[in-house]
Amino acid sequence: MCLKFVVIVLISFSTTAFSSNVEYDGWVNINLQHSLTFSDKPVFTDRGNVTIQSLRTGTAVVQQKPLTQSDRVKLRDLSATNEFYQLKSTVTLADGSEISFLSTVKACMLVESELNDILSVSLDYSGRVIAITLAVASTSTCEGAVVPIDKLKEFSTSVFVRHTENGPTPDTATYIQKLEREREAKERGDVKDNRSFLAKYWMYIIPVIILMVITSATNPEGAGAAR
Amino acid sequence: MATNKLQSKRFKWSLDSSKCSKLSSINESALPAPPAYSTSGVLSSGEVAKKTDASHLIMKKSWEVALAPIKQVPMNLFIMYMAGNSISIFPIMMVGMLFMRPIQALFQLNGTFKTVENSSVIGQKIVYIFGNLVNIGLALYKCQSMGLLPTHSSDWLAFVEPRVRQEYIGGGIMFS
Amino acid sequence: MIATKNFKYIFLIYLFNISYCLYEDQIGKFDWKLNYVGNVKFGTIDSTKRVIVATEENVIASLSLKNGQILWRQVLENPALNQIELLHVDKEVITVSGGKGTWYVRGWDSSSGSLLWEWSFYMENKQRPYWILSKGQLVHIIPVLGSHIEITSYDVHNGRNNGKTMKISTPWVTDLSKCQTAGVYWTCISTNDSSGQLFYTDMLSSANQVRTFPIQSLIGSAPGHIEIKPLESGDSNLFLIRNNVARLLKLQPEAPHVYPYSLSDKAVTAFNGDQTLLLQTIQNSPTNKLTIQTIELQEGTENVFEMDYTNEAGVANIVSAVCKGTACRIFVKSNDNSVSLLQLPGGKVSWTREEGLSQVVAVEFFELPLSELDASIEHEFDSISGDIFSTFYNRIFSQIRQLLVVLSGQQGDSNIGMVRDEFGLHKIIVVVTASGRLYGLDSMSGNIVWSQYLKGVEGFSVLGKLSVPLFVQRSARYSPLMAQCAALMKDKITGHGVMYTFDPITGQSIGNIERLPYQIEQAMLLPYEDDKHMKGLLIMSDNYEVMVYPSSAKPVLLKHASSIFFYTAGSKSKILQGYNLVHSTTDSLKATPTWTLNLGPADLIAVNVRPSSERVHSQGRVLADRSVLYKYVNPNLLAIATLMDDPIHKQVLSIYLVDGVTGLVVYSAAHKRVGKPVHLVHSENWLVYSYYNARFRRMELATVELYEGPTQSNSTSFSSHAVSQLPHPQTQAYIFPGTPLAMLATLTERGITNKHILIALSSGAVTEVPWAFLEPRGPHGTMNMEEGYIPYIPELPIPAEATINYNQSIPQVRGIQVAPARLESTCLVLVYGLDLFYTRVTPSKTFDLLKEDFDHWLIAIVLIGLIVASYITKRLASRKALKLAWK
Amino acid sequence: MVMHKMTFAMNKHLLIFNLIFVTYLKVVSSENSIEEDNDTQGRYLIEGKVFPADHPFTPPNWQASTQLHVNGGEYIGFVKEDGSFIVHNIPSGSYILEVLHPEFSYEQVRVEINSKGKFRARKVNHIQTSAVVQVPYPLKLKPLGKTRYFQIREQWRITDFLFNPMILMMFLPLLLIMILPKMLNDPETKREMEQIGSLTKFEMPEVSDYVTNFLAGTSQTQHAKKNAKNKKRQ
Repeated sequence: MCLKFVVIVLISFSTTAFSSNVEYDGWVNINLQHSLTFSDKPVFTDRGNVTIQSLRTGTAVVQQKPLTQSDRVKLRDLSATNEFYQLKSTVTLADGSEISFLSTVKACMLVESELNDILSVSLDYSGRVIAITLAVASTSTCEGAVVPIDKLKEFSTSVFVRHTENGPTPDTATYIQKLEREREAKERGDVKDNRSFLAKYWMYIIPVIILMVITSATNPEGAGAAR
Repeated sequence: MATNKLQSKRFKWSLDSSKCSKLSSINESALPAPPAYSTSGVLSSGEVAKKTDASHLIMKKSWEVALAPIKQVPMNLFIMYMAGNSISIFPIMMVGMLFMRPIQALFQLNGTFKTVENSSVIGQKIVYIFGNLVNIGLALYKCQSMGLLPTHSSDWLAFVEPRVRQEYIGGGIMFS
Repeated sequence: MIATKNFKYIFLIYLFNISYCLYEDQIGKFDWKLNYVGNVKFGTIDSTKRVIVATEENVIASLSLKNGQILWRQVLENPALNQIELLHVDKEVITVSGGKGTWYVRGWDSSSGSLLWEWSFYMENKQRPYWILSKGQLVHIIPVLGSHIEITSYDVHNGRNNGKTMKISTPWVTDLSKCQTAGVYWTCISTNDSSGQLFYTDMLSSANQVRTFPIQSLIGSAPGHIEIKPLESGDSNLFLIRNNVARLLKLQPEAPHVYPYSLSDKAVTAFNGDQTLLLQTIQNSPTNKLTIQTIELQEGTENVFEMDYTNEAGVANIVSAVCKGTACRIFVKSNDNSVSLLQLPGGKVSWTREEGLSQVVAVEFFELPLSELDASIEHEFDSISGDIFSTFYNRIFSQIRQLLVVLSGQQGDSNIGMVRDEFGLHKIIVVVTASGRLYGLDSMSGNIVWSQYLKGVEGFSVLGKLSVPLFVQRSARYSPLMAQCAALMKDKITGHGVMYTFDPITGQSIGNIERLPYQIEQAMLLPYEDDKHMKGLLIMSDNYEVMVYPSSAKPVLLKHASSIFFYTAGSKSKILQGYNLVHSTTDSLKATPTWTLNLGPADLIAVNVRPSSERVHSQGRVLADRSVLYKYVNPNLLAIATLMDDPIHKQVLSIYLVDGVTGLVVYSAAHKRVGKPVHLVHSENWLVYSYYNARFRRMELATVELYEGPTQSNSTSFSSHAVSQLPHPQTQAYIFPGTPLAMLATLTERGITNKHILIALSSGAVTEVPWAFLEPRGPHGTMNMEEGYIPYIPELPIPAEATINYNQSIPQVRGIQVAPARLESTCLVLVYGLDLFYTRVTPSKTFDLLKEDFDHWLIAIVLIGLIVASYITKRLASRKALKLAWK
Repeated sequence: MVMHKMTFAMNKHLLIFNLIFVTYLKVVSSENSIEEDNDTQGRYLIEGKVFPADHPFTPPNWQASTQLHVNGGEYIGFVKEDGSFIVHNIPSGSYILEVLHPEFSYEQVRVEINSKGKFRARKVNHIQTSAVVQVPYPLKLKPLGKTRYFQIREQWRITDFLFNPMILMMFLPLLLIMILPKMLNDPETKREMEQIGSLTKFEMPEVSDYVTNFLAGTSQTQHAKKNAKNKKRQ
């Protein structure tokens, strides 16, 4: 069930990722840190690194450490109390500057998906990262499925680079063409129709005839009754 | 109505002739026809005379009744064609008629065959029911082509409840 | 070209079918308009007929002295960049307006308001000049600190320059706050105390003599802060103000003449024959009646009049006055920007104009409570006594009362006044103005039901616009409990938050004005009610602390803490931040950051969420093959617009749709080479935005619609956390041949009715564009025509029939507010700008109401006729049958 | 759509109107030194003349209620007594000029000012921005017609009622029922009708007959056999 949806997500994410033709390219390094204890002052520990080698194509290399046993327990506890799992991603740009983004998912969803998560890297029109969001593909928040702790070992993260597409523009070209075509059709349509009356209106005449025949056939004694 | 009248007339006429069947069989060739006796009438009367059994006539009647719905099919088809697929008062009325008639007929099944109760009419009844079902089928087809049957997901769209939101959000641009 | 016309013709037929328009006999039937001139800046009583005013809204108008009605009004350029700097009323009305180096000098006909002449000039020097008008010469003065003043005079009628620019050496001009023009004199004081000197020079004389007098010698020495101020209506008169006591100086070529009266600096002069009268307000406490003092300038006879005028806002100043014998007419302006005409000696108020309503900041519609009768019926069901007889008695009794009301011809209603009507069309409109006065307007008539002045507060400045958030904490539905509304503002001086809670029906304040000890960052109305049906107000302070008002809502908040999310968008920091409240405890509420979105160098232009009361009736869209495309209706979706300067594309507009709970960017698009004005409308599963396309030099509207696809991932509940699938956006853009000033989508009770976009145009029209016109056709629409689908035309028409305010143009529209009526077809609209315009719109026509031109008589006559005819024919037929039987 | 019709009518009026009206006079008052100075700084003015609606429709004091908006109110012009206007202080560029009057609608005009101060006015065409239909400059703006804000209320007419398809459907058959029997009373038409009837009358094989015969055939033989048996017993 869940897997199926992941596939859908993959498709939908990827189509948006590669559909736009962008005029920039570059690489981005994202350092991921997560907090497995939910408090109002979260302590972030290292989770891994994501390097997007080309923003244009969105190819990314994901390096993530497997979770330690204690981390797994922490994550499971987090899930059991229906708390949030927080991710802090620090982007190192090509010029060395750093921007950090925060993202939160429900821990139980992460656990139920067996650490299958999606990292959505949103870019603005010039290719600057504006948001990094962690998401888990699921149709509902938490189903309450029990996941064995052994399955909470490796993150399998899919990274999607999401470009800002070009906004729509009024489609004047096709409209002008349409007008042109209509004008031409009108010019052509002015040629006189020389067909005969029957040829033109046969489709109206035939039903009338059929109607007459049928009424007389179904009521053959009509004339007799009048007698 | 007219046919019934005619039949009853004929019935009478045939009864009369049956009374003197012996006579006619003897004198058929020998005697000239009485005045005001038409040959065609004699022929038919002769035909009827052959099947003198009243039950046969009842059978024929019952079969006529049984086949009436099937006979309606071409007419119904024509009405359907003429009514068109647009949804307006007259096509709807026609569709209503298409439905009502066979359904009413089915309900009055026993009443229809009461006149011929003395003989077994199971075959006729089956044919009659079949004919009416065909008519209902036609009406359904008409509904389908008019788009009146809720067979698409869009037909149930109005009953889809808005989803319950699980989170609420508030806020806006900072005031300072 | 003919083809286009034909096409438009077809299109208009479409429009006739889709869009609703008015009938001529419906003018004023359910709309009203209040006309205003704005916050009065200058005013002059001209003759006995009118007062000419110039206002902060860059409007010049003439008001009738008799009743205060607008005789004519001319709206000049955008008031944000242009201001009227000089108003001179003579035979004609002369205005100098403009700003940023562009100046317009115009002469108006004082009786008709038409333009007589105009000229303009443009200066590189962006410094704000001083203007004086004397003897047909318009003098334009630019002081250069410490050196000289540049004086250029023009013929006021045609701008011809008389001679050259004059330079008067004035090394004593050191600080422009110490300098003024008084008549033809340029005057300064050297220091702000009694030891200083008074300089003045006649700017028009060729002598260029500078006179210098020590202040001490004029008004004596005493400690205190000294200022100078010109007398508004006087020619060469100047006030020397020390400790709020002003002395009048008449500047003369030789030496100034000092009048021996202690005045307020707000005194004005009025000419009474050859005498000059000084008028000032002397007692101006908010509760007491206003007292006006008149002093005859030459003789010094003083008179004090008590006026029949009270205004808790206090009178700011006398704008203008005119006297004839003992009778005076005084035009005063109050702190709440209302203007009144007072009469002396009677002390009566001729009329008052609530000009504060020309600066509406926030609007909210409120449902009225049930009438007493209806309420009593409702209450029948409240008490379940179980006694059949008493309930029966109650029922019969209330029914009889109801009957009596009906029989007495609805008199009951007019007596009770503000009660809910059957269709929920009668509401109260709460309006907050920039001056700090709140008004309750009757939606049926536009009459002011109540008003309340809040002292020392102002609205927040959000993206350069004043904003006062209004929160409906409790509606009038819960009858014995009062309705409650909260307005958030800030203190004018400290900038700390101010919360004012009041009953929107009566305008009575609930508790005192709460002055909060911190600045307000953002606020949110909690979606959950407490046991008294009160919704709590959550406020985030500038140091990210969270408070809830009233405190009774705190347990409710804690109970639902995991489902309440909060976000802030910093217009300066350019960071959007999401918070949750799960860490809140009974002791302290905590907002914990959950997501961030960094806009970088781009400027935030707008953040828009769907109206919280909006309901989406249809969950999908039916395609041509009768399958369904399900809508992505995310109630937590934020629409964000940013504009960024770009070296190649000039300006780039970016539109983001962001989930407010998770911070996930659902959709993003960029438009290159476009610019302001940008307006967003976010409703259901779509977004409409307008922008100026600099490349093709035209306004465009773009729409985005989000669809989930042919299946619904979760049909029962919606959670932002459960992202099974990103929505599929469909987009389309249109050319819009107008300039939108404000846009909003209509709102109806259950969301069954079609949606229209209301667009206020710069031309003063407010037009309706059906959403069906804007809906992206996408890959589905262009190929197969769905039923009721409108073919795509790149240029949207703006037909006159779609103008909801017909010929009642509304200039300088600032916003539109809508509210649903209880009647599903109807949406109530208030358009506010310089004027207020209220109407109803019915996007799908009044499908739930009998047409008002429904012919009851015809149908009754036909019915009766048919019954009579059937009886007669019955009789005739029986007679005929009888006759036949006898035959 | 009625707008267009109106437009043509109004235009006709305006032609006559124009002949009577004084030809356009250039406004002199603005020709002063400052303006010339401004020209060098790249500030221009758009000038022209607005014509009111034809005589009986000319609203009183129309000059005061008419405004000119350039680029949606960025620059504003007012109309003088004679209908002429000047919009001041406009840098070079391309602008859309619209005449605002609450009662009458005017066509929008695009005015282009190049950096040398040359003016070109043309019809607004947002769709085909390259298509240029020039209009004379200084502008002469004539109303297209009275703005139609209102729908016209349908009035009840007897013809509408009678030609209503429902009424036709109900009354035509009634008429036929009433009149046809009368026609049939005439013996000659009766005979003709019968002839027509006999023409279309042809024998249809009766299915029920076949079925009865088919079934009856078998049953009859059985019957016959039974009879025979009975006879034998007898």
